[in-house]
Amino acid sequence: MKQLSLDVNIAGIKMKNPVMTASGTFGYGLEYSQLIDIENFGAIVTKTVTLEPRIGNPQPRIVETASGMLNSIGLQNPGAKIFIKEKLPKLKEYEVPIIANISGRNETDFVKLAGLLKDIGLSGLELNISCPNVEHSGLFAQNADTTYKLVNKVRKVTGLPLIVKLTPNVTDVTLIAGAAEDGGADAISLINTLIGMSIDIQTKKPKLANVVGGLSGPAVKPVALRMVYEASKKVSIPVIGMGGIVTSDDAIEFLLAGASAVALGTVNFVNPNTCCEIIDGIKIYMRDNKFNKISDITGRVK
Amino acid sequence: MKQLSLDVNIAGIKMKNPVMTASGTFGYGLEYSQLIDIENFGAIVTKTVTLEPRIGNPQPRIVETASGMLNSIGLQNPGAKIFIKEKLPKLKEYEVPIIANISGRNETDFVKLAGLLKDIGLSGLELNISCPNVEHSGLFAQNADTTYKLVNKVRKVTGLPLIVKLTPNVTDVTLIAGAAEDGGADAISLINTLIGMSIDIQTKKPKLANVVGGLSGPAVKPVALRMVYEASKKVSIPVIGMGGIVTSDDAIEFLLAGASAVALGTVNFVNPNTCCEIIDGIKIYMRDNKFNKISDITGRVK
Amino acid sequence: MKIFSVKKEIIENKKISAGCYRITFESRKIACMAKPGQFLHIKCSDTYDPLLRRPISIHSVENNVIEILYKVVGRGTGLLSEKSCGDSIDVMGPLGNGFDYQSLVTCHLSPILVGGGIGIAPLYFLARKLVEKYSNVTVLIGADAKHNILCVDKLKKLGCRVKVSTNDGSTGINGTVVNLLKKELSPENVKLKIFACGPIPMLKQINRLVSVYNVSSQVSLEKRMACGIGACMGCIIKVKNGYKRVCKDGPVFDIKEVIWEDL
Amino acid sequence: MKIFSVKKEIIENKKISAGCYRITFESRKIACMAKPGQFLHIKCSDTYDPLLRRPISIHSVENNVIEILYKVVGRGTGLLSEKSCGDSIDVMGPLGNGFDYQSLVTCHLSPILVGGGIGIAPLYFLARKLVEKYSNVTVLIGADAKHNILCVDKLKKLGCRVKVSTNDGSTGINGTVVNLLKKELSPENVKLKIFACGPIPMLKQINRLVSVYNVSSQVSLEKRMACGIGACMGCIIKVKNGYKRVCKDGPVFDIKEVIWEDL
Ligand SMILES: Cc1cc2nc3c(=O)[nH]c(=O)nc-3n(C[C@H](O)[C@H](O)[C@H](O)COP(=O)(O)OP(=O)(O)OC[C@H]3O[C@@H](n4cnc5c(N)ncnc54)[C@H](O)[C@@H]3O)c2cc1C
Ligand SMILES: Cc1cc2nc3c(=O)[nH]c(=O)nc-3n(C[C@H](O)[C@H](O)[C@H](O)COP(=O)(O)OP(=O)(O)OC[C@H]3O[C@@H](n4cnc5c(N)ncnc54)[C@H](O)[C@@H]3O)c2cc1C
Ligand SMILES: Cc1cc2nc3c(=O)[nH]c(=O)nc-3n(C[C@H](O)[C@H](O)[C@H](O)COP(=O)(O)O)c2cc1C
Ligand SMILES: Cc1cc2nc3c(=O)[nH]c(=O)nc-3n(C[C@H](O)[C@H](O)[C@H](O)COP(=O)(O)O)c2cc1C
Ligand code: FES
Ligand code: FES
Repeated sequence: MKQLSLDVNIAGIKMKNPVMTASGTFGYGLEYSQLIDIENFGAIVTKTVTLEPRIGNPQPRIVETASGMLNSIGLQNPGAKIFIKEKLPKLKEYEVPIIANISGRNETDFVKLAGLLKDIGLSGLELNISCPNVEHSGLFAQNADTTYKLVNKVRKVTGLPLIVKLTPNVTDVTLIAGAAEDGGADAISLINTLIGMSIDIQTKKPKLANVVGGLSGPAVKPVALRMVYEASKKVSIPVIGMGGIVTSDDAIEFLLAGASAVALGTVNFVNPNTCCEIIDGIKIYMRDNKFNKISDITGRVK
Repeated sequence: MKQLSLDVNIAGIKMKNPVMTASGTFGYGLEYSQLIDIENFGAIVTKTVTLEPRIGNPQPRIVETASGMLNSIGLQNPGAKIFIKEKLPKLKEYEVPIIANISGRNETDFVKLAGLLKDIGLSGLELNISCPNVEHSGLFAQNADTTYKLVNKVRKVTGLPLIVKLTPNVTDVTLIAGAAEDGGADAISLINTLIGMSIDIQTKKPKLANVVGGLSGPAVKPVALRMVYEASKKVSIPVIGMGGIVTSDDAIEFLLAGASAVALGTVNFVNPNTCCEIIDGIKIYMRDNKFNKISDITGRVK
Repeated sequence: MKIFSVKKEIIENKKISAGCYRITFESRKIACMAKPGQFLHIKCSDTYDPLLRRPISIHSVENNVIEILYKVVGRGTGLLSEKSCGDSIDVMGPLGNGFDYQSLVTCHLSPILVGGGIGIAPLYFLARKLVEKYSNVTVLIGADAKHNILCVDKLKKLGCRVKVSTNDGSTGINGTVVNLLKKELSPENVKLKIFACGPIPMLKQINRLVSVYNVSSQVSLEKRMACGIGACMGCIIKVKNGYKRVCKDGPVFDIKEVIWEDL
Repeated sequence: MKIFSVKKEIIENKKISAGCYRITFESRKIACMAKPGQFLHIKCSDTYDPLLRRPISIHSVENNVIEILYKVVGRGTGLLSEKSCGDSIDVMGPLGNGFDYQSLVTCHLSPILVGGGIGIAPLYFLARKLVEKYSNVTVLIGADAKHNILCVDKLKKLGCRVKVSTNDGSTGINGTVVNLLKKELSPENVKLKIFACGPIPMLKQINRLVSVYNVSSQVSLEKRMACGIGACMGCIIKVKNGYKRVCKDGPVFDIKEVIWEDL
């Protein structure tokens, strides 16, 4: 039998398997290192880092929903300086590519951040232009023009592989995917969370202090899969698929739909061992279906 | 104690309670009449009727998803003539307002249909400009201009209360809601289904013959609630809320968010008695919270 | 009301072979209305996942006691198999049209029931009804192996003539239930009526077979369902003059009506 | 690894009062690492609904046998209560920081444990550890009524001094556990250390009380959790110098550190 290879190369980021972490659900990797071998992941995407520290949104920040959850963490993070000085060095002790997810209020923030994060051992950058939990109305990723311009500016200041993370809260995700590609993205990732809401009927207040939040988990998988399918037909750069993945079957669906790699988000909270289970499942699937490498699966949906 | 009143008047449609059926999930009311008293509903919205009969999409048409389902029925219906001749007369034997949900490929279809459906005892029309399961790419309700124009044209040919049903597959639902209001809608209803997909990893084919389909059920509730909240703040016409309602708590959440009435869709398949349970639940809630009428609840979220 | 939605206590949920279970519960209302070939629509979980009901045939009705026979193939049936005596079961029914066995007498036809695998489930109820009026009820049962051949003893007890086939020859003839049916059919003996339930490939073979002999046949079909009551148009199949709903216009169809290539 | 995610067979799931249950299971790994005040993160359903784990304190560890004590308040705990002996339970832990009771000796402090309602759950484990070294362990237990006063007998068996209060006076003093605490505190007697767990209003009252006497106190707090491990930032509370995570930096906090107005 031929040797199975789970390696993937996403925009120059070499991963030993196509299973990554989804930003914001794995902290800076360190918390989970007490429970699992974080080197099992193909790559680790950090919680969003911003230029300055952010205290995030008030409580409550989390609501459970049917087969999903709403969060409005609001990008709480210690800021770029502490990330570079305290978090990254510890994370770099592990043999796993590290991708920093970054966000900002405007183009300048992103450009500065991308500048700061050069030459410090990162394997790539993911631009979070799609977080629903910050003040400004309208996300970058809800408009093709702003997406194009932003990606283009960041592209100019970094040689790192650039992943652009898209929001599902749009009429046509292919337009934004195309704009990101044109702007110089090396890959796109999707979906970020769907904007949702929940109300406590007794207090008559929204259950999240921030009123709205981001919906994630198995509930959103059909939407995520459809968008990965649409976007990957549109662009020729690799697509990282995420949104509701729990089982290896889910992960394989995303690969078939057109993803070159997948990311695990909410499922980390439910079953932190999922990465290994998915890798095992993908291996069995490849054997059974005579696929030798991940790219044999990517986009194979008929 | 004051008398509780569950009556609502949605754009001139007088209903004895705010619980309606969601189009496509209750047929033409007749099937369910063998199982429940369909007069319990505040109003019955029919499966979408088109000008000509439609055979709909090939099988499979249904996939179960986490706390939800995908459907791609494709507006199978016997067409306006048979609806008027065979379905409506039987439905009219029940004492309940009947709202015909109509759809078409273009403005002319809608206008013709609205013309045909005058003076036959309907209480209102719902324009389905948001069904994801038909050929043309881009729905009317994904564009404010086309929405405005279409509603405006239909408005001119019918005196019936006009409800415009919106899709959640948009960047900003308030724009479309506003356009519908400007076009002359008497009410808006939302959400129709979210576009989703599912893949059979063994056959590598989409599980729905039509590739994509509409996601409904509890999974979508947070998104639906958020959109009802947003849209009802934008427009001054009544909003009919739907998407994932199962319990009376869910229904009350929609009212608090800004809905003047709610519609039950997928839950009809799961528990056909839900209407009564929700009405009972709303009554208890009104008593406990000293609300005398439904409009006391509408939009009360803080 | 002809259809009911009820929550009942499970009297027994018994494993009767590897992966097959039988649930017994009491419902006077459903029992009164139930006809062979009809089914129940069952909620397998109290939570939203899995969300939809699962269609399961009525296996037996005796007085007010109803039985279903089901095979664990996925999450819904898996959850069902975990229920215990005393737990409640949420069922809607009876649904669908049922077998048409009234015409047998007038047409002087002998019934042959053909069940593949779990397809025997609705046929037992039919056999019970038939033996009340006919002495010549034949039941052909096929499965992959001996331990998956169900209901033989109780069918014999009813007085049916029972023939068995297995793919591995572990009991009965070595072959499929279609092989058994072939033996029953002959140009001389067309005064038969076939009632069949089982996997699509089996039904397709039966279709080819009976079209040769022109034997009157009814088949029970399956499709994924949402409403189960005829409202959602989720479960349609193609028939000679258009589309029909398996849940409401079926699940029992005349074999000639079905567009077999489309299944 | 210091934290484990394991599936274990339930040895017993016993109803110990109206709405309260105790689950017993064995896990050598968790038992070895567990400290009083730490908690487990428990998956209550095998399906996606409800999706998230539920945090439940470690109630007792003896050899490798772990106990949790929980009150049914919603869907998760409801599903947990339906599990039977032999069913599996999916737990992650031990999580959180736990009570700091090492400093008692060096500072010559006497421990007072204050539990309101189900808040007694983590305190029993603490009491067990304390009685190994101290003879003067006081436990104050409050509840609405007699039948909700838990663990009294087993705490007495450990040798603790146990005082009880109920809101309806059906046992112990008529009042709250804060009334009991008041009686223990006096300007002369500040050589105490309080460990408290219970509803927020109770903890707030304790905060006011101890700030008068300046008694060292630790409280165990609750917040809705997603990850339970410190990664998601879902469970933060405001503390004097910023935000802290209840799951990782807590659930036990020094009473002075917490911004009580924000809870
Ligand atoms: C009218 C009718 C009567 C039936 N009677 C019986 C019976 O008496 N005993 C019995 O064991 N089974 C019967 N079935 C089949 C039974 O409905 C399915 O096995 C069951 O729904 C599978 O549910 P699941 O959650 O366990 O499987 P899933 O996890 O949902 O899927 C597992 C497999 O079952 C198939 N399946 C799932 N749902 C349906 C559905 N609604 N209809 C058809 N296939 C489905 C899927 O395609 C898949 O291959 C009947 C089906 C119909 C339509
Ligand atoms: C560190 C910690 C230790 C705990 N230890 C125990 C214990 O030993 N015994 C015990 O009975 N309970 C304990 N709890 C509380 C327990 O976690 C909640 O009662 C449980 O999560 C409720 O879940 P549910 O699905 O039954 O309720 P839901 O249906 O989710 O909600 C019912 C109510 O419980 C509250 N609630 C739900 N989830 C949480 C959560 N994660 N944290 C806090 N409150 C919540 C909700 O606000 C709501 O008011 C602890 C909580 C924490 C944070
Ligand atoms: C608690 C939480 C926090 C998140 N924080 C971030 C974040 O900081 N940056 C980001 O790009 N995405 C963030 N996300 C989105 C996830 O990375 C992912 O896109 C989304 O959750 C969908 O995947 P899932 O369904 O597998 O969780 C967050 C998601 C959750 C649930
Ligand atoms: C099987 C099915 C068929 C539907 N058909 C229609 C339709 O014909 N016209 C329409 O406007 N909406 C249709 N809908 C959408 C529903 O009316 C409703 O907007 C949607 O399902 C969300 O509500 P729910 O989550 O309560 O089901 C259909 C939904 C389902 C599940
Ligand atoms: S399942 Fe709805 S029409 Fe048959
Ligand atoms: S629950 Fe995730 S940080 Fe505490």
